[in-house]
Amino acid sequence: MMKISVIQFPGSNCDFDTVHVLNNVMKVRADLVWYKSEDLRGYDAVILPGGFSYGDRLRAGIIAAYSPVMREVKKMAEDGYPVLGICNGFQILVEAGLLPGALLRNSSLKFVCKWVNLSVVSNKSVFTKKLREGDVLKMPIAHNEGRYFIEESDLKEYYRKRQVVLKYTDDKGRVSELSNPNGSIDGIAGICNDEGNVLGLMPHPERASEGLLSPFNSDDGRLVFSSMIEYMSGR
Amino acid sequence: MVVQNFIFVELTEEEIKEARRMLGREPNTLELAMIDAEWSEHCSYKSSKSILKLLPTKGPRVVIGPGYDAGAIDVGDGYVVTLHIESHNHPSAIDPYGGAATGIGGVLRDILCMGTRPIALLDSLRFGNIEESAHSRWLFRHVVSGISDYGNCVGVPTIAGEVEFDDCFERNCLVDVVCLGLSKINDLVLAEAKHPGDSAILVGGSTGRDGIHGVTFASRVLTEKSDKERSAVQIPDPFMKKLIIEATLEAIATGHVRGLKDLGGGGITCGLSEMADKGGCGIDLELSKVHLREKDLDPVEIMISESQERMVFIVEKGHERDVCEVFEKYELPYSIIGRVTDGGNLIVRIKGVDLANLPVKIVANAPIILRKAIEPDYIKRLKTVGDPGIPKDLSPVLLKMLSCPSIASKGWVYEQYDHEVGIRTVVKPGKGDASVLRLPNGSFLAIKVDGNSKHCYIDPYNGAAGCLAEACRNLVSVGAEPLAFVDHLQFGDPGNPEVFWTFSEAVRGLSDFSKALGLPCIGGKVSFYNEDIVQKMAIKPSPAIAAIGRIERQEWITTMNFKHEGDYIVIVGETKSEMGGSEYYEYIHGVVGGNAPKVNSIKEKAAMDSVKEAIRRGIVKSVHDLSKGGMAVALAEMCMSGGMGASIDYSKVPAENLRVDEILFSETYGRFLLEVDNAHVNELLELMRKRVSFGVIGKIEEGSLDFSFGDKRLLSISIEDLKDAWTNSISRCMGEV
Amino acid sequence: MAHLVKVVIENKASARDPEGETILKDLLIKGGYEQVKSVRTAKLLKMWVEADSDKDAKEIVSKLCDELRVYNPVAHTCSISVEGEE
Amino acid sequence: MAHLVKVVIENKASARDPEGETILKDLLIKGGYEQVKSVRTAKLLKMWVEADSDKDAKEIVSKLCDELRVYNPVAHTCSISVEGEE
Ligand SMILES: Nc1ncnc2c1ncn2[C@@H]1O[C@H](COP(=O)(O)OP(=O)(O)O)[C@@H](O)[C@H]1O
Ligand SMILES: [Mg+2]
Repeated sequence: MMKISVIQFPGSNCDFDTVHVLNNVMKVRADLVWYKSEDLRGYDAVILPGGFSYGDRLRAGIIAAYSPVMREVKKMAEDGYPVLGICNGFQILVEAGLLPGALLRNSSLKFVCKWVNLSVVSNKSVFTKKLREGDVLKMPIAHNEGRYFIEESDLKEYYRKRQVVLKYTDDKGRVSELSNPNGSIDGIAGICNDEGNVLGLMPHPERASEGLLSPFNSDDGRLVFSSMIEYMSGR
Repeated sequence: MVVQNFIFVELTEEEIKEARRMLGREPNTLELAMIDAEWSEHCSYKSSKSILKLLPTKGPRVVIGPGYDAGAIDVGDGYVVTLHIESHNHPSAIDPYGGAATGIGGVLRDILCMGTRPIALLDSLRFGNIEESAHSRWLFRHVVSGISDYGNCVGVPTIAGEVEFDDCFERNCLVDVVCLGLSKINDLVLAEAKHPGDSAILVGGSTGRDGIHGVTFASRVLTEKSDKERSAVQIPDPFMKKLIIEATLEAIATGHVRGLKDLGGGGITCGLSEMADKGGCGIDLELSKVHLREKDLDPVEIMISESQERMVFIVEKGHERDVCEVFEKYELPYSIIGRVTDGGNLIVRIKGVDLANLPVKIVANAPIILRKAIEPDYIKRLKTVGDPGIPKDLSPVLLKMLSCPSIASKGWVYEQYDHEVGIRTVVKPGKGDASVLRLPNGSFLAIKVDGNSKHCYIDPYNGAAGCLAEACRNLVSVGAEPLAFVDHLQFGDPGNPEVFWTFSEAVRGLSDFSKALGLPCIGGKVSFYNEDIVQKMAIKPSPAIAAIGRIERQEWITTMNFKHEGDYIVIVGETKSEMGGSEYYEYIHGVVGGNAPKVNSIKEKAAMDSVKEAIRRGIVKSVHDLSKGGMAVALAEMCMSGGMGASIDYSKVPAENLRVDEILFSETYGRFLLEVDNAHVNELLELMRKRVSFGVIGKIEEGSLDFSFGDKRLLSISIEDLKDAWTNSISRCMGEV
Repeated sequence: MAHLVKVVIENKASARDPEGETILKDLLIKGGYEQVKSVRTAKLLKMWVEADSDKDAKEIVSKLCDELRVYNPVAHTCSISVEGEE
Repeated sequence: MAHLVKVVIENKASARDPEGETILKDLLIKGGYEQVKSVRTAKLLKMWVEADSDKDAKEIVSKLCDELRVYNPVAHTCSISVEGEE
C-alpha cells in the first residue's frame, strides 16, 4: 500500500487540508510527519504543504529549509520519489535549493487570495502527467511572497528543458499583466526539476479538489494528485 | 516591594472606599492595582451589566451562554461551534497595524480557551471618509494589513465582514473582529479552577512592560497624549499564536486540562481571579515563577501586564508532565506558576512572602454603577430635517451610489485575507449575503457580521434591532436558519447621560427583536469611551452584530448572482419612505436625519420565513437581501455578480405613494429579491400570498440594468458601467488604480 | 545633485521584535552560530534626494518621514543619516 | 564582548524593488516631495556577536550569511558592516 508523508513545520497551516484531500478525496494513505523527523523510510512520496513556516520570518521558507527533515526530503528527491511543494512548500523547496529561482514579495505589496486560471506549459513532471499542455485549470492562490524570479538568461534553459510547468493566464490561456496576480516573471506559477519528480507551485491544488469548494464547481486540483498517484503505482 | 510612581487611573474615591469596606482593611498598593485592573469598565461591565440583563440568552441549542470567553451552540451530532466578538478600537486608532493584528490575536484566544479550534474570522470595520482624509486611508490600509498578516499566518480564514465609512470615525476607527470555533461537545473546556491541588501553568510569551494599563486605556477617552501614554505598544506575534493554538489543542487531547483562560485585558490578575471565582476556589500564585522579558519588572507590573500570546492552563494534579511535554514539542516557554486551593483567595507570593491576599469574590465582582440616561436633543432635531429634491437624472446617481465606499465592492479588503484555508469555505466573501462553511457532520454553517451606525445614530432602538435583522436576513438569503448571535456595543463615554441613553435604547431594541425572533444572545462585548478630546466627538452608536445559522442540506445553499436570462425577479416586503440614515441621503445629498427604518418584527419574520421556505422547496435560484443603497443597489449587485442585466418595472414594487428615488434607494428593512424561473413562479407567488407583500418586478435580461415605470423608461446602465463604478472604487480611493 | 539619505525604521527598543527572535533561535542558533547573542530586524530605505547640501537633503527626508508617516512614531523609531553625494 | 554587525539585504536591480517604486510614486511624489528621485528598500539585520574583534565578528556573520542563506543569491545582494563594540 502506498504511503505519502505530509510534513508539518512549525507554522504550516495547509497540512490538515492536504491530508484530508489525500485520505478522503483521493483515497490514499497520507500521514503527518513532524519536521524533526529524521526518517522518511517507508514513504513513497512527500508533500510540503502551504502555510507560514516560522511565520515567514526573514523570508518565506528559508528557516524551514534548514529543518532536520529536509535532509531526508533531499534524499527522496535524489532517489526519484515524487516531491511536491505547495505555496509555502514551494518556497521551502526553492530555499533548500531543490528548485531554481526565488519567490519574492508580490509586486502589489499585498497578500492576495483569489481563484486564478493556470495554463499547463509543460506536462513533464510526475504531477502533471494527466494534463495536456495548453489546458487551462482553475485553482486558488493565497500568498504574500509568490513573485517568481529568475534571471532572464537562465530562464531560457528551463524552458528548453520544459521545467516551466504552470503559468497564470486568462481563461483562454493568454498571459497578460491583468492575469498575473503577483508580478512573477512570465507569469510563472510552478516549476519542476530536470528529472520531473520535484514540483513547486504557488496555487493550492488541495483547495481545488472538491467541486463543493469551487466557485466553478471544478476539481482540477485532483489531477495533480492523481498524476502523482498513478506515477507512484507504476514505480 | 518597589512600586514606582504607580498611578491609579480608573478607581474612583467611592470605589476605593467600597474596596476597603468589602475587605475590612486597607488594601496595599499591589492589591489596589489588582482591583483597579479588574474593576475597570473593560473587565467588569460595571456600567452595562444591569442593562445587558434584558437580552434573551436561552434556547434549545445554547450550550454555553454569555459569561464565558465565548458562547457555544450545539450544531448536531456531538459538535458545537463557539462564537465571540471583540474590538481593538483604541489600540488601532494609534497603531492601526499592531492594534488590529493583536485584536485578532485576542479573539482567537477567546475561542481557543473554550477548547475549540478557531475555524473562521470576520471583521467589522468603521473608518472616516477615505475619499477625503489621508488619516482615514492610513488607518484603513494598516488595519486591513494587520488583520491580513495575523489571520493568514495563524491559518484561520477571514471569511466575511463589513466596512462602513462615516466622518464620526475619523479619529476613532472601530475594529471589531469575530471568531468562530469548532469542537466536539465533550472537548469543551471552561475557564474554571475547581479542583484544589491542580496546577496553574502559564504558557507562551514572556511577561513584559508592554500593554501595562491596557484595560484602563480602553476605559477612557482618547486624548492628545494618547500616543505617548502607552508605555509600549504591543507587537503582534502570529507565529507564536499558531504554535499556541496547536499546542493547546494537543494538550487538551491529553485529557488533563481542567481549565483554560487566555490572558487578555487585566493580565494575570483578571485571568486567575476570574477562574478561581467561577470554580469556587482560590489560587496560590508564586510570582517568581512567571517568565519575564525584563528582569526589573515589579510585582504590580507583572500582575497587570497584558503582554500578548499568553494562556493559563489548569492542569490535573500529577499530570503536569503529560501536558508540559506538548509545550516542549512546540518549544513554547511555560512555567508552573501556582496551585488551586480550597480557600477563596488569590494569594500572590514571591519566594514565600505574601504580597497580596484578596478574596476572588471581591476582585472578580466590581460594584455595579447605575448610570443616568437622558434622551439627547439631537434625536428630535434630526427627525424634522427636510427632504432633498429629486435629481433630474438618476443614472449618474445610481453609479455614484455604487461607487460610495460603504457600498462598493470590498474585494480590496477580502482579497487580502486568506478566506480558503481550512477548506471549509463553501460560499466565499462577495458570493452571497453571508459566508457558508461546511461542518464535519455534513451540515453547513452560515455567518455574517453587520452594523449600521447611520441608522443607529438617528434611532438607536430601531437601528440596533435593524443590525440584527440585517444579519439574520443575510443568513436567510444563503439558505440558513438563524441560530444565535453575539453583539458588540460601541458607544462614547457612559458617564454622559445622553450617550448612556443611546446605549440603553440600543440594548432594548436588540432585546425586543431577538425575543420576537426567538434568537438567543450567546455573548458579546461592550466598548465605551469611543470619543476623543481632539475632535470633541463621540462616535455614532455602533453596535456590531454577528449571527450564525444552520443549513442542513447542501441543496439549500443559495447565492446572489443572477443565474438565467428570462427568469423572473420578485421583491418581498413593502418599501417605505424611510430615508433617514440612508446612503442616498447622506452620500448623494449630504442630508443627515429624517425617518430611519423601523423594524417590524412580525413582518420581518414573515419575510424571512417565506424566503426560507421557498429556498427549502427548491423554487428560487438566487436570493439577495436589501440593505445599504436599497433596491437599486441590490439589483445591480445581482446583475454584476451574474454578469447579466435586468429590466425592472418599479411600478410593481409594493409601496405607498413613494417618490421614485425612495423606491430605488430606501433602506426599509424586511425585504429580499428573489430569482425564480417560469416553472416555479406560480408556486412561489402562492407561497407568498397572504404572508407577505411582494411584487414581480421584472426579468433577467442581457446586457444592462433598466428601470421603467410601466412603459416609461427611467434609466438604463450597462453591466460594464455598473462594474466599473462598483468594483474598483476602493482601490481608486486608495490611489492604486 | 542627488544626495543619498538612509532611513532606518525599527520597532521601538522597548518593544519586542518577534522576527529577530525567530531568526536568532530557529536559524542562527540551530544552525550552530551560538556566538550571536541577539538579532533585531529593521527596514532600510535609501532615498536619493535632489538638494543643495547633505544637510538640506537630510532635512527634507526628516520632514517627509514625519509628514507622510513613513513610520508610525507610536510603534517605531526612525533614524536618518546622510551618506555623501553620489 | 558583543560586536554589532549590520547586514543589509536588498533585491538585485534585475529583481526590481516594487516597494521602493511604490513609496516613491504613491507616497512621496503624490505627497509633494518631487526632490526625491529614487527610493530603494532593504532589510536590515542587526546582530550582536560575541567575538574577539570587529573583524572576527564580521567574518562570523559573513560566513553565516552564506552558509544559512540569510540572503538568496539568485535575487538579493547582501552587504555586511561592523559598527564598533558595545
Ligand atoms: N471587512 C471585510 N472582511 C471580509 N469580507 C468582507 C468585508 N467587508 C465586506 N466583506 C464581504 O463582502 C460582501 C458584501 O458585504 P456587505 O456589503 O456587508 O453585504 P451585506 O450588505 O449583504 O451585509 C460579503 O460577502 C462580505 O462578507
Ligand atoms: Mg445582504
